[in-house]
Amino acid sequence: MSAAAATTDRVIGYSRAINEALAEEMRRDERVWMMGQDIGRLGGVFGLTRGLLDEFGPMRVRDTAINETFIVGGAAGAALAGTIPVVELQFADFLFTAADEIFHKLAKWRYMHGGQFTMPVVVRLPTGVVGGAGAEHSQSLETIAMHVAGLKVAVPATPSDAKGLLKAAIRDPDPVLFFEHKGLYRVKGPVPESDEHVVPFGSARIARPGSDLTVVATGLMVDRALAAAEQLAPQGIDVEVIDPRTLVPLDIDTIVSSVERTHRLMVVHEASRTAGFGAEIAAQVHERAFFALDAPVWRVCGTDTPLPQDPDLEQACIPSTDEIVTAALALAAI
Amino acid sequence: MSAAAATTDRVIGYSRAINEALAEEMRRDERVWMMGQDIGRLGGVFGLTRGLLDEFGPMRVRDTAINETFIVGGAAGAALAGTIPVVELQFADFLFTAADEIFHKLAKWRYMHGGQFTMPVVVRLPTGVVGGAGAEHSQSLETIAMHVAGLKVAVPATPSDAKGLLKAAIRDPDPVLFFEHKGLYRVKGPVPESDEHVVPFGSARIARPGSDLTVVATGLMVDRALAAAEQLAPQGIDVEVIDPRTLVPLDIDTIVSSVERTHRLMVVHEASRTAGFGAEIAAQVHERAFFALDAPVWRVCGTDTPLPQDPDLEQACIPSTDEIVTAALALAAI
Amino acid sequence: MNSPGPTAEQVQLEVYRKVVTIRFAELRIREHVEKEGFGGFWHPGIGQEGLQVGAVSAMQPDDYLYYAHRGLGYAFAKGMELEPLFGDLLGRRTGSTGGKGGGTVHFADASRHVMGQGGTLGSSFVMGAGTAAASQLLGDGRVTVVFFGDGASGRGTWHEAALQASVWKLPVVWICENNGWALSARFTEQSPTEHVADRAPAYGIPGVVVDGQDAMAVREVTLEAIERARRGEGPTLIEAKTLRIRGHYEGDRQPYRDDPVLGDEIPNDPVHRLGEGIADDVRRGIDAEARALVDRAFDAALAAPRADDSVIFEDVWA
Amino acid sequence: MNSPGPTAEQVQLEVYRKVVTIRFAELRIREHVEKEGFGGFWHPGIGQEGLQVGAVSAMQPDDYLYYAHRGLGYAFAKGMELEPLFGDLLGRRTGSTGGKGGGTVHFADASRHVMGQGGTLGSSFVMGAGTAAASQLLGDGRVTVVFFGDGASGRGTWHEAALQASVWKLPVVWICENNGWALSARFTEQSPTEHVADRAPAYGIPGVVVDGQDAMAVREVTLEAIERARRGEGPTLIEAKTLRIRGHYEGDRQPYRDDPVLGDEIPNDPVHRLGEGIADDVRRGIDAEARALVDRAFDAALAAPRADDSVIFEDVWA
Ligand SMILES: Cc1ncc(C[n+]2csc(CCOP(=O)(O)OP(=O)(O)O)c2C)c(N)n1
Ligand SMILES: Cc1ncc(C[n+]2csc(CCOP(=O)(O)OP(=O)(O)O)c2C)c(N)n1
Ligand SMILES: [Mg+2]
Ligand SMILES: [Mg+2]
Repeated sequence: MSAAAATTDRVIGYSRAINEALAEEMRRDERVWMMGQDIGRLGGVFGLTRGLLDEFGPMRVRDTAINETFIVGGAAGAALAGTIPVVELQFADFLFTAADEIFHKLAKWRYMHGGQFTMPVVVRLPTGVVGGAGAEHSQSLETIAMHVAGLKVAVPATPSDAKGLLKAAIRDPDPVLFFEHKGLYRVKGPVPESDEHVVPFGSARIARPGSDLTVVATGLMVDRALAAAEQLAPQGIDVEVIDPRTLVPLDIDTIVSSVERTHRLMVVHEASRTAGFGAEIAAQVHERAFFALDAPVWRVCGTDTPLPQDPDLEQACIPSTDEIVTAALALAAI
Repeated sequence: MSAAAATTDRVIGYSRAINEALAEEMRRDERVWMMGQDIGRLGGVFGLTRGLLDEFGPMRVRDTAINETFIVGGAAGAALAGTIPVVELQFADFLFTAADEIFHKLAKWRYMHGGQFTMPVVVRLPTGVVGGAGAEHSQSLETIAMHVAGLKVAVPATPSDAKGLLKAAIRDPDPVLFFEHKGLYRVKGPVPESDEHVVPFGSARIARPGSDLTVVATGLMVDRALAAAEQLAPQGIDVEVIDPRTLVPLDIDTIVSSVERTHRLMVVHEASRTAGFGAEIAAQVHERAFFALDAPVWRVCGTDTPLPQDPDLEQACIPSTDEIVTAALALAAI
Repeated sequence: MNSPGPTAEQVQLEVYRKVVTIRFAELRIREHVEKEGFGGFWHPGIGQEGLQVGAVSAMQPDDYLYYAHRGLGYAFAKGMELEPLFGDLLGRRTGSTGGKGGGTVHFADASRHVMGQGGTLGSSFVMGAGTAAASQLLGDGRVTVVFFGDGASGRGTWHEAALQASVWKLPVVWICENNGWALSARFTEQSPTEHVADRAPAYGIPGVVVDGQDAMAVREVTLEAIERARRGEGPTLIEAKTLRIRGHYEGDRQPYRDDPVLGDEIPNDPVHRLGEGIADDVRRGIDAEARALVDRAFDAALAAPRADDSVIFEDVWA
Repeated sequence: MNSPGPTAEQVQLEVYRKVVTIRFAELRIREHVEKEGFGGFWHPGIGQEGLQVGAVSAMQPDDYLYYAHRGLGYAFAKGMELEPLFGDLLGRRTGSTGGKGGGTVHFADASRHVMGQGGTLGSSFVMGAGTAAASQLLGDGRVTVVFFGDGASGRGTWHEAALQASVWKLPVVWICENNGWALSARFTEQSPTEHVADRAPAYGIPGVVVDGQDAMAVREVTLEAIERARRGEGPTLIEAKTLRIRGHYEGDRQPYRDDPVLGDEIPNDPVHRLGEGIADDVRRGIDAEARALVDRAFDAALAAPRADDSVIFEDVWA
């Protein structure tokens, strides 16, 4: 989707887009309900669920105690009984406090039981670095979800995708980990007016077409990659920016065909570099397009460190636009 | 280390080697102690701690209840208070029932507190596929530990390394996730007699030198890679097999210099393919040795599925010697 | 037996029939494991069938069941046939999981609300509470029953589930099969209180201790708890005192155990207790039918094809 | 005040001094946050300083402390200086974490056994029990004290830690600061029992409810619990009833709250209660010194350099 809004698009915030998706899907399907900490009266620590308690009442917007294993494991059990739970963990990092429930129960229940059950659960996970929230409140853990088969993984970067992917997630029979970037909550963008704005999983978005270098970026990094592309254009490097939007399923075809045109690829992500999903994309592209590549795939990633509890220091741990520009120049020069 | 035993080596089992390492280190250092389920009277579900209760008594070999968050989180707290806990989870998969403790507390406590504390904890994790233990008792999850900074990760493939790496792990001031392969417990091999047989972390072992193709394999896959190499030799493909032994730190230099000689690399692991550590090794080797490679790095890995609870079906989910041979032939032909 | 109006005698006969069937199944499986072995582990439930069947007999067909890993009493009592159960055990395509289970099983039957089992103990505490939350939301009047062992009671998921279920008054009943052992760990050495049920007041819910060898007594307390749950008054914790007759898994030599009850001398055997009120000839008739049913089902399962490798790629995603 | 033999009066004076110092610190921090803001969140502990200081005053210097996220009373009472605490808050190189903390802090002082804090609530239940297990193994006679909120009491780690600590009779004391709220969740709506301490019997340990605004009463019950723990008789659960005067974090407008106590009207203010027995001039002297101490430390912290980016690569591994 280009930056220019279609005539029927409104410009709204990423938070608002998520809130709309929740409300619309709850209106559409009575089986959809939510639980999480502080999602009711408060409307969520980040305000994502504001107004939903009033519209849908306390049985469909339920405040839990501090019990992540119940929030996720309970959602799993509730999904088996014919409802569609959309639950919120206050921070994506808390998937570690419910890891058995996420990586075992959500991911494997259907499989272990020979396909007798479906597991339509969405876990909303406010993710990423913003405002100095610290080592256990700022991580980008989507790679782990990608490694464990049975889950689907969304990483929306724009208001439009946040809304469309969340609606797709709620309609999906499989468990979806929905990584909303906290640093994007206030970002505004065009979002179609329609109730049926559903963005299918597994289709990458070419955020900027270009011919010299492909950059794959997700979440907060998409805007930084786009900004880097603008800086690189006058220097004669025309960057194509691709946002996969979902990591599972991953639209590797779009990436590979881009690389076949540009012959160079850089993956930019906020997650720690080592064994991050950039490695997977790099490995797949090398496997499929080795002889089309003029240079190895590079990765510009978060540091292999925990995140310090400081808004400046944490920024030093994730790729900046400058770093992307510098790396792109060096890669283009190979 | 070659297959031939040095004169002072005895041939003992992988289990026995681990048991010896535990006993020797507990004798050497009074601060070392153990806890876990059934490790005392029973000697562990896999028999790894047999005899230790008798020698060291119930305060240093403590049977816990079924409480993985206590086993790991308690170990973290006990490490801060001047002891060296070596804990056992009955199956590596159970790191998901103690994930906050492993990926947050063990991995980040030192960092979050500005280096004031050290975290000398070893978590022993019986890992991998054997005997049809099912989707939540058979996984290879070492990649996740590699992705989260602050942990060290060992994946011993031989009795000698099992002993030497475990002793190194216990002496290491950092938290170590020690992935013992259940399918190797009964495998025998030469182990030096010495009490000081300590295998340093971060040094890969060339299990078989070769000139045509490098295969990196870990755990159970090392023997399969070696068997594949024997089958490939008569077909004129001389395979070099490298066992990294630890994933954190990773001895990428040894791998890269091998690839610079062989010009081809295949990574073999039992963990699921997508976003597994093979992707990381592939990405690093492409980054560092792209122009030395005659073909892309290939991966032969576990399937992107949960593991069925059946000893035959689960074998179909992990690389066999045949698959390695077939892939190697195809890769060598590129 | 869940239809309205069976007499007390009819109920007891039916409970007996199911218990004795499972007893024969236990013996048949043991024989097979000893002779042939199979993948995974078989956790025998011999001696605990009474409480399992008794409790499940108190459930309505639409109620949800999360069973524990010891034996087949729960699932059979909930209406599953033996053949798919044996099929799972033997890794057959005809098993309820289509060949993905073998040995330690994750059998399930969505149509009978047999909800399956996780490999990590205690995950059914939170899942069961969630299933009950769905019933509460849908107003479907169903109750969820969750079985677990004394060992599993140590997991933190218990606490998270019990607090929330109590506050929300969820229609869930927890049944602890306290057989005194968690693998090699004695309950008495891993619990600060005499009973698991002593933990109920912490959650403001009733805690009930019952003789687990007395199937009909277990049925009674479960009926009460289920009714309470269905009335919207929230969860109950039932603790059925029982014994682990055999090893943790079949083949476990129990070196850690100082009270091995290795033979088939089952103290307070639920089969005998249930059989007491039944006329000899009636009982013998039931026994013979049960044995035949088990043999037929086991043979059929044995004869069924194993799953081929292609199944490994099925059912990962919907 | 931990040396043997201070008089009751001396003890109270010292508790007062620490409480009032933290009160001034609270006010100074609030002023700063309102004017300048800083990264992360500041969770004010105003009104809860009394119970924090009172409890910690019962500890020996070698005892281990796991504090909670509300204010600085715990750490200061355990002997940490204000400057490193403020330094952490302000992201300064001179903070106890060397610049890695800012806003919500993970301050620590290994030499004073201030053990730090995790970002996930309830992780200190298991860690504290483990620290106590180390003391038991080493025979060092130390006791571990763990603070936590009423909200954190819902986490399953509580259950796993409490069961094991009770069975092993670990020297650990748990102190719940029940301020009635967990962010926007009322305790009364998320607990099935009136008190958190009502959960103690489930673990066979004493549960004690105490007025958290009465610092000296908290000190008394903590002393008892610590002695019990040191005698090898195991853990105690103390619940100090208190109030959350401000929002969850400074700046929280509390739209969810129907009883906002927004000003500085602190019901049952521990500062006043402690001050009652103290002669006016003595108290004024202490107050003046405390205020000066806070101002000096805050100014010094403000003047200290921020950490530069290089610190991000420090301390990942030893
Ligand atoms: C979270 C978790 N920890 C440990 C295990 C290994 N395990 C399987 S059964 C068992 C003992 C269970 O005891 P109990 O709950 O009393 O059931 P019983 O076997 O006596 O029926 C253990 C420790 C597991 N499956 N899951
Ligand atoms: C495991 C976990 N879940 C949720 C949170 C988010 N969170 C931080 S503080 C808080 C409320 C805590 O309430 P309480 O324990 O009563 O402490 P109080 O803030 O009242 O002092 C919540 C939900 C967290 N940090 N960790
Ligand atoms: Mg048991
Ligand atoms: Mg509170």
